[in-house]
Amino acid sequence: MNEFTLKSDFPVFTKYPDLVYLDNSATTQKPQAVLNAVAQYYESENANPLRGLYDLSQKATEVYENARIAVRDFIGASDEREIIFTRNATESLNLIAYSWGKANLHASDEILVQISEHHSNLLPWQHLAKETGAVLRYLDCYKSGTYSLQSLKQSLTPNTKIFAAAQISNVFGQLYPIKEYAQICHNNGTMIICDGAQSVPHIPVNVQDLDVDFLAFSGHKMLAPMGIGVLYGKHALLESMPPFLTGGEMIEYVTRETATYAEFPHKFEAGTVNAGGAAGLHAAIRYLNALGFPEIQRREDKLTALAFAEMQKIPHVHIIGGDTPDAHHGILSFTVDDVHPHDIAAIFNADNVAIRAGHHCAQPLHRHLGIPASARMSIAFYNDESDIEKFVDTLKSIRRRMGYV
Amino acid sequence: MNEFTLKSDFPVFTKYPDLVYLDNSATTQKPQAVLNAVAQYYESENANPLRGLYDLSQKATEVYENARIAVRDFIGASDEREIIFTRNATESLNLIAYSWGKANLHASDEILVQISEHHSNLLPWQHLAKETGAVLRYLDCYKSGTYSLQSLKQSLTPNTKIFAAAQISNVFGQLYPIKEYAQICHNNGTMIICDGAQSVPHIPVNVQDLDVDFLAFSGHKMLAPMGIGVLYGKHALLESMPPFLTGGEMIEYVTRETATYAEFPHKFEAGTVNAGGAAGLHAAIRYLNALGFPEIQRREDKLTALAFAEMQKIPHVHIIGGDTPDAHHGILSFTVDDVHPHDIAAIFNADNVAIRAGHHCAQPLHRHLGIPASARMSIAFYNDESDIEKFVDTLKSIRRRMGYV
Amino acid sequence: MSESFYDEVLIDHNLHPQHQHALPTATCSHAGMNPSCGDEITLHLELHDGVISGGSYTGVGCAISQASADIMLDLVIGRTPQEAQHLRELFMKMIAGEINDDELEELEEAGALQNISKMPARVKCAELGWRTLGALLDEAASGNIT
Amino acid sequence: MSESFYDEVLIDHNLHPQHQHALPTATCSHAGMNPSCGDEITLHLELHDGVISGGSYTGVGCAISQASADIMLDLVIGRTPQEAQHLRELFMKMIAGEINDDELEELEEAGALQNISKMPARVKCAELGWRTLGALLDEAASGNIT
Ligand SMILES: Cc1ncc(COP(=O)(O)O)c(C=O)c1O
Ligand SMILES: Cc1ncc(COP(=O)(O)O)c(C=O)c1O
Repeated sequence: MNEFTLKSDFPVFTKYPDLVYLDNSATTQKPQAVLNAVAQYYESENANPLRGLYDLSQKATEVYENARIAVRDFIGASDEREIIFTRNATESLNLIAYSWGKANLHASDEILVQISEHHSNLLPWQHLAKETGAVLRYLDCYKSGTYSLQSLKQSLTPNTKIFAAAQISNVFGQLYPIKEYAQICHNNGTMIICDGAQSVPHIPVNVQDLDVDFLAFSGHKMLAPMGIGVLYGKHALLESMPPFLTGGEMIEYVTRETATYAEFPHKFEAGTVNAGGAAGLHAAIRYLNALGFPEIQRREDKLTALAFAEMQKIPHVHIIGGDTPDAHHGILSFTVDDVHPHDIAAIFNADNVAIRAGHHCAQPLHRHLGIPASARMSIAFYNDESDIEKFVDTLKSIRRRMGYV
Repeated sequence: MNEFTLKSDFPVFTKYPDLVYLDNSATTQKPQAVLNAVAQYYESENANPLRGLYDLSQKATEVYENARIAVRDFIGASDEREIIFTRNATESLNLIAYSWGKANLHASDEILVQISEHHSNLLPWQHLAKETGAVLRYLDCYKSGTYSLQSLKQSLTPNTKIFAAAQISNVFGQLYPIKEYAQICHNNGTMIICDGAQSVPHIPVNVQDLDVDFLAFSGHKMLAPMGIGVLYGKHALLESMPPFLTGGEMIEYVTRETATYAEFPHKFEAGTVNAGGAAGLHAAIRYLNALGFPEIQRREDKLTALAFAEMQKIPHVHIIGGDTPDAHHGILSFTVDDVHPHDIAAIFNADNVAIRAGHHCAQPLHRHLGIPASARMSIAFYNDESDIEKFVDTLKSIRRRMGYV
Repeated sequence: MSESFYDEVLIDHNLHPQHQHALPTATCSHAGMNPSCGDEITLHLELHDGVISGGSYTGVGCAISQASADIMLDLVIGRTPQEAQHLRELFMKMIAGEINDDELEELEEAGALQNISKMPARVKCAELGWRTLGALLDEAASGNIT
Repeated sequence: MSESFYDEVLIDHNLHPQHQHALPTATCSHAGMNPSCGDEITLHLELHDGVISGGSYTGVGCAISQASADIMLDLVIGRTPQEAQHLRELFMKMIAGEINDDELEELEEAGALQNISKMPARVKCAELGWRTLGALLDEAASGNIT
């Protein structure tokens, strides 16, 4: 595949040829193929699915359930019923906390969370701990963004019911050894909840190989439209869990006093489902599969290495986390001496380079690292070398433009 | 406006010229203008909103917040912060139950619900009652689908904290006097929660005039894409309520132990929001406003009256609910003697007419009425007289085709 | 789906079911239901000397569930439980679209339901009688007769 | 936004703030913060005989919040609380895009922040000092000096 043609798949770059979009960890742009799939759904397959008593509704049901099968294969699950469609990773994680958590957690139980977690994989546990009287503990990381397996083992107690960890940190870009984590947790009788929001779009993920109990991720970070996310859960767990949201489409029998619920996954998908979003997610998976993770990773790794090497040369610029490019998986958070990250982002914006600044929904991590905020550039496979060059040019100019010599 | 041109606004009818779509209460078809607005968002305005540190993100934020303002105006709210975007009406209603409900309901409190409610405005209260020890009571309706204001007054006790009622029933099509309900409830210190899923798309709704405490509805039933819904709540209520889902985008400060939350509405919109869906909902509102409710109602009322009159003439066909067409607001549920509703729907489908059959997510109502299930045809303004004629032709043939003379 | 779905066989079994009645001589019964449709069927069998010597069903449901149960009873009365289970497997195979012509012939009138697989929402209606039969025979075999 | 945003005035006030220091002679102080940015400013004023006779700020934040606070103190020191509140109102008017040329002149160097309204995410940074000033003067007026 030609190194520089992928941007033409993404209408936003036709509209803004000068845009350097390096905020891919926040959300990705969407290829024409995904927009077409959504339009096609509404033009020729739209009805309320799951009530398929006429052809159009049957089509809608097929679109929706085929997307479920595509997700199953994409993350290597054995059973499509283990795939629950949600709104985003945040809702997926809250679903676990509200459903599994409230039913299974008790006072004196413990929840362990990596300190580098995104608020979406931290606040639901903080909230659950408050509600149940459980204790929330943190696993602290090194400045490099890594954790010691030894300290994970030591932090697990007989009361630790949940360990929540992202597979790739949205600040460091560090990839964590989820498979080893899972082994350690399961030996201790602890459930492992994996936040795949930053990993599923960028590396091949296989839930059976990782042996995680739950995996959460968002469609919009992997080329799909906003409003569709995924929760994978192991069969036996989903089967045992009470429903979360209640309403239409998730019941068997309802009487005045009580109700029995449909089987999973429908038990967890209350109300009219987002079949249009599922169609978009399916098309996104098709796009990613067609390109293939070897190629995706080759492109992203190459650009990461290029940016990393250039950034290291610039005085007063400090990359957060690992000191080799392969520790970053396309995510490079950084600070510039004496310049506030919001000012950094504003100057980048003046040069048409979109990056993010702030705490990246990881305030406890920033406090742990002793920095109030940081700037972050994040790469997708459709970025190219000229994007990195423009990014580096602006980065070099920042301190001068803020009046420093 | 020409009586027969609106279908050309909807690509699905170009694709299937013979389709008679009469399942509009389940979900509507989407006009080109809505599909275009969604595509335009992803082509030229897409980024993660609410973190607007660069132009594209600023654009996304504007799209999202302008949609909020459009919804505010559409339902006559005074403050756009009273508009919370959810996934659908079901999630909106669950949000109230989980947030306001768990914080304010206690054992011996009472929740009153119309027996005709959709499961989505019934199960969250059943669930909340179980969780808090509150008592769930029902207001029973007449066969006509109406309720007595007197019996509402008598059913309210000093302990009744919540009254939950749809403005238009999805089975009867009956319009309930929500404004009077609200007065009666407020005189009793009871909160009124209005399910507007079937009313907001079809009649002008003004929350200040109705004086409801909460209003829930879904975008997909009013021309918008799936995956976007609305919860309106009164300022003072939203301000006092704890968050529901927790995670990114809804916080102020997060420490290891605790968190402070953003102001409403953001407090209730955890995780990356559905700006693409909001763009679609905004375009749907623009379309409805351009056509105007007087015209929408004129068309829908006329078709309802036509269908009602013809159905009344057919032996063995029984319309459920009111015995005049103006009691139905485009929703005509019915039974055919000796023919199961699922068989009715299948025969309609053979004739390319999409209608629904079953319990319409209202099992307790069907039990109250003493019928196991029913068939339902439901009208939107883009239907035309020929749709009704085809519907009536098939309806006339049903018993013959099932072997009855 | 095409209208031909409600063909003569189906309509006839629905209008004039042979086996829809109580069965005072039944040795075992089992209730099956289909929540999405509201179909409810109770199957009654008379098992004597290893043979299904009589059978009936009671309950409510759509034409498909009723006719399918009636056709099924036509087929299995007079057979051994093993033969009935074999027919049940063939029926499921047919619905899954994996049946060959010889097998289809064994199913006789039940073959009228072959096209139901095009209407997935109704598959459970067609299967209800057969699923109930399977459960009942399994129970009977394990001695848990109710 | 265009780069001109970080113009000489802003950069100069950010690099060489006149008023960023402690103020032992302060008669009142107030802390303001901007959660979305992490900006935190504490404003210290010396109020004597109905005049703001001195002032300073401490804290951390982006160039916009820091420079804006510094420019503000240049403007309000030597004025009465009423005059300061009037200037605060003008500043808010400017940010809202509703200011006329005469009013803009009154704001002197603070006019450099006029274009911030094009970058809504940063508006709160520019306003932080002024909002804190407003709150502090309100408190002082009501006698709740802290
Ligand atoms: C009256 C009523 N309330 C609530 C709902 C639930 O809407 P949704 O499925 O979009 O959440 C529906 C439609 O299904 C409805 O008709
Ligand atoms: C690591 C991580 N987890 C969770 C999330 C939350 O995803 P969403 O906002 O789509 O729910 C994000 C992104 O914002 C993330 O980077």
